[in-house]
Amino acid sequence: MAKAVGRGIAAIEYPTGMNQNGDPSQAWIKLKMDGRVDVFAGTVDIGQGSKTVHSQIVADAIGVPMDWVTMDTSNTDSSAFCMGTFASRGTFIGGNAVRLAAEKVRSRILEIGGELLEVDAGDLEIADGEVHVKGSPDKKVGMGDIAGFATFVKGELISGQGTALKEYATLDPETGAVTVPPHSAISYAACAAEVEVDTETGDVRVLKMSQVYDVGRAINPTMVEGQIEGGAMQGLGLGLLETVYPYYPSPDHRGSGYGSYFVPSMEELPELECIIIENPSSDGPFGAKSIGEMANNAQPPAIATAIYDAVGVWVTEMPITPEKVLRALRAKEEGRPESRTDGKYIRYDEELSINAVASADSAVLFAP
Amino acid sequence: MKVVGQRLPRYDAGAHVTAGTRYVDDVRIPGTLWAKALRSPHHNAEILSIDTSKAEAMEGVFAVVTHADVHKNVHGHIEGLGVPGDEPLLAATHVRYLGQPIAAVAAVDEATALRATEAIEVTYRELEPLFDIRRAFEPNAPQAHDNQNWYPDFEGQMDRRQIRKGDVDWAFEQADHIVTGVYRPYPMEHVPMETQVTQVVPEADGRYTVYSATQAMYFSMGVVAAHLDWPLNRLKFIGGTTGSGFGGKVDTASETITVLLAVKAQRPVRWRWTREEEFLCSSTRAGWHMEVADAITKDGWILGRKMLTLHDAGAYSRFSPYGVTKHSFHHTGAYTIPNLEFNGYVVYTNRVPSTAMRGFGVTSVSFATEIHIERCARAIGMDPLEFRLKNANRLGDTSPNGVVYTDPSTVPVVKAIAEATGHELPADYRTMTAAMRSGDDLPEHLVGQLGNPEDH
Amino acid sequence: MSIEFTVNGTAQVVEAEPLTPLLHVLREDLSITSPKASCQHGGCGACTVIVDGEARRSCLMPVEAARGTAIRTVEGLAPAGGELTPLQQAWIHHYAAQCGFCASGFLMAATAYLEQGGTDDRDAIVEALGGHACRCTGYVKIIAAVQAAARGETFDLEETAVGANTTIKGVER
Amino acid sequence: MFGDGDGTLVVGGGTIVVPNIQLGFERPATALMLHRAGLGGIARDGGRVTIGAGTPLAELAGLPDPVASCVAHIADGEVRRQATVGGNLCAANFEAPRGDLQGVMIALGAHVRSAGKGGERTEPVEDFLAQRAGRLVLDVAYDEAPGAYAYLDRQHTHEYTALAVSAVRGADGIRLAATGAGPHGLRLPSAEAKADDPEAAGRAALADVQLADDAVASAWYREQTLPILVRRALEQLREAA
Repeated sequence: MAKAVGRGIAAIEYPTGMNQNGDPSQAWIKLKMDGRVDVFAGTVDIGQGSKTVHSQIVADAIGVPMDWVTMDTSNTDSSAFCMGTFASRGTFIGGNAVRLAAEKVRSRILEIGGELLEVDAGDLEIADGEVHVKGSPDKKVGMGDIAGFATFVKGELISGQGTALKEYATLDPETGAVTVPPHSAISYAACAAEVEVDTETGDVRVLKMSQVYDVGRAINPTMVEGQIEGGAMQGLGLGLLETVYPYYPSPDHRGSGYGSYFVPSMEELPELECIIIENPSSDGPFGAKSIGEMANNAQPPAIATAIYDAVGVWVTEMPITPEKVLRALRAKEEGRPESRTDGKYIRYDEELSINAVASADSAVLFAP
Repeated sequence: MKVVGQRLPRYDAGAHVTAGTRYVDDVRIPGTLWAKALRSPHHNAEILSIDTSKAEAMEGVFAVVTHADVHKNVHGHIEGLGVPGDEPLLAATHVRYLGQPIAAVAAVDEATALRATEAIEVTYRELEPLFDIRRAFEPNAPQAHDNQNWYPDFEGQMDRRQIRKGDVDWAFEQADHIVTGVYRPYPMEHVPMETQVTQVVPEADGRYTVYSATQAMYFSMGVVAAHLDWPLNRLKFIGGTTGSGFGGKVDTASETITVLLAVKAQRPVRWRWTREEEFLCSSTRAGWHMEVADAITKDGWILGRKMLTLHDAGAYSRFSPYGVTKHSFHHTGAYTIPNLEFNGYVVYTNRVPSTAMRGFGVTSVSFATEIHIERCARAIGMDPLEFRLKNANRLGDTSPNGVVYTDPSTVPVVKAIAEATGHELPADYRTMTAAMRSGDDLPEHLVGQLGNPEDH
Repeated sequence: MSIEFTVNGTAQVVEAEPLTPLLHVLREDLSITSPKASCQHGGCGACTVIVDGEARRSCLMPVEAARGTAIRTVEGLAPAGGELTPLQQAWIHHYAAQCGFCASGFLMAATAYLEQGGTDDRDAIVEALGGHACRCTGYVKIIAAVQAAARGETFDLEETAVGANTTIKGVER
Repeated sequence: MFGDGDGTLVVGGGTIVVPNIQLGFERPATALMLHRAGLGGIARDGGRVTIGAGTPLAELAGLPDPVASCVAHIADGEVRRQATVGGNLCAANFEAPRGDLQGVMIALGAHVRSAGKGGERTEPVEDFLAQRAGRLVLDVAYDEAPGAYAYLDRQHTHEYTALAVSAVRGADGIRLAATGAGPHGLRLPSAEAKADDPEAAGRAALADVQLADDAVASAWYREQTLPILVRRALEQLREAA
């Protein structure tokens, strides 16, 4: 049984927010009369943790303890509009919406606090749910007093709303050039994968993945790790295991269950090393960039390269099943070169390549 | 205490570990009916007739719906972004993929609902299916879609997504080598732990409460309202908590049909897809065919790239034009390539429509171009990490569509991965930053083509 | 057919066809919703409950086979409003649930593992839980949580664990 | 006990039947549930091992190879505590090979005792598999012998092997059998004839099988890897001696 090991590295980038923008998220916040904070947003928590992240953003943006914040994302009657949880936009776009709403609430709290303390609102700050004069922590008023005063004396609901919206990017159909940036901050990542290949069966095991992520600012580092680790396993599944059409493009032999569709399990979990880099974005909440989607993009090419490093064959269809590795190894044994040099051209994958598209203007489509 | 940056527990962790988190399927409303769909047994066929009378007459069946019950049967989910609708909610004249819903039933229990769908009689005329995106453009290719086999409406006028930047012919002439390769990710399934599920309750005031596992409550509410031609305040979506989605639950695949059944039955209705339906009938990550040709110099500069992408949309557009556009915007990956020619096609086949999935449009390009970069570096005998650092995007460079990069991190992440793996880099690469290129000067022919003013 | 068993110590009598999955009876007849109807063919473990001390897929078990047994679910792990079990606490502290849909099945399988003397040995945990699918976490934190509970660790539930093998650093621009 | 068996669904642990009923694939008018039929248990008498049809797969974990290695890779512990030996022996392929124990028991030279039309019958596993319709497995028995198990292992959450080869050194020589190389477990007589030469045996095995594409592997891939698994099983058997 022959085993070969190899390592491959890949680097990727990924945009935050919906392609071409024009995708708002809105939020509104109200204070209860004891100063507790109710946040209403339409963002869906699909497991990534937006309820937690948004609560953290609001807590700091106003200046209250985390457990003062209630996130209500439960329904479309009370919550404001949110385009949705996709396009890696939850923390960034949704987070900016709750931040903007919280900043308005904070401003109003300071104004009323100024009235009560008889000082200019600009001389006040909020920490741990109390408004106090800068430099004089004893000269203070609790947010419960402020909210109660607003409710019962001034006859006012302290509230704020925020909308995060980037302008829709119009695009030139001929060149693809855009009028404004079509996304928010771009996140970056790199992955190094180490694999072991069974040269007789083509079976590939990932032994270790080291991963570097620039997330701008990790609002909750444990959640960022959760995205990185979960993404790593989805990337491993993409790279090695998963497809609904095992004989793609043929539709034959689709698997209808877990016995015939390979969902990665604990058993193939490799050693994982995570490095989070904080290179703050200029316009994300507290400098954050997105992390969600990019987390499964770097692993497949890193694994493909590691396989090449191990056994000297490129498999450029994914998932890289044992069968594909074995076919490539057989071709190599038969003496087929990995590429063909033709003048200054170095051509790979000729047997896979179509002659572009067989339409009338195929030459226009692809003539490298 | 500041909480941003703190490792705080999840807001919902206590509920998760005590079964306190209530997912859509955990909502219990007395008298709720079960829904099931009749799905196409063919990949591609004309529908000649649909007869629901036997199903409607069955004991325990409260509602059967078909296309005739839908006010606006064809509604595009991103019509607002200029992508016209082309998919019926319930098939009317054709089925274009195996598993496409044709009719749905609400009945007292799951078994009765299933038997009722089997009692619906549909006659078909089978058509030859198309599965291979590479064959779609052939003059005698089977017709996969109602119109031509590829999407014609980019910006309302183009049958492909184009990027044109710089002078790609100059780059290919100038190059020492041109490296070509082909990359083909296959379609895959999201496999959210919670399958598609919706419960709808007709309320006494004429409104409908929709318990939905959607990833996008307002978006899905808009889709339902558009199909039914209802004002938004006739609907109340309850959601915000799902058993994961990874992009597949943006499709609003179960909500509208469940509402239709609840309207007709005037009873609460629940539709929970089986795992088999998820695997066989729910949307997938797309299959892709990508051809890349890079014009490179012998000292490791990428002067230009030509790329052709075919995207397997399956039977209908859904979000595919959006995905190919995003793909085109990022087809240079984490690098700056000054001269570009990109053509991307959304191609129809008779398979389940593909949709967004984690990394939509970019996972494919990352796979293709990172392997391709590796091949380019190895072709000229250069360290692949040095090759990446040399061509990394920098502050002030521009993206394929002309956007100036403001906070690029290719250099920091590549240097960090080199350090993590003990990969030695030469001194002039170690001193690189997101602002500074390498110690060696930018070659004459790239001056003015890369956007970093510090370099020239 | 009338079938009796106990669920979390409470006697239950249900009327059901004998081949009905126990999962269906728990969820639909008894409104015990912690076991999830996810794949319903034994492939994912989201429906796992403890039957007479052993972890079982409730979607595969005919309710007739549960006659006379003692069934436990997540609802019975901690008394209502009472203290969470060390495993539940570890799940929170180690951030082992993201969307949470797989948590019930994992918790019951891990509870059975620990009650049968399971240790913090990683391979043994993988052997016990390897058939359970989680699509969010990548399993790292699930294994960490079971290990912590096996070691009898207690937790400050105001914060989560510092991730293993993780570093955070700034960047020069 | 149940007439001739026609039209009656036999339920062992229910791991295959219960989901099929849920999905409407099967709607049995009558079913026979064996969980309290007293068919469980493993008896060892001298070198003779008799396994009741109702025995959960989990209880086979302590038996020597090829049984233990095979059982360790059928689904997971929870499923193995529910699924029975009888059910596994009768399992038909669905999208992927099922019945991982079929090849194992053939290699062990096991005999199946079954009830059904014509009364009780005891026959080699391969004969039973060829004509199993309408029959109820009572038990399976074999003489203990050194064995080995080689398989394609693609780990995932609901794991069954795509292809596996069992080798057993019995009283009359080496027996080889495969799971995943045909509609059910198959004996590999051509390979057995060359068992002294593992490489040659591997090539010869291809004459004994009916390879097909399915969801987990293609016929081509099985053709490439069957000889390797035969060789590996024989090498393991040699090392075990």
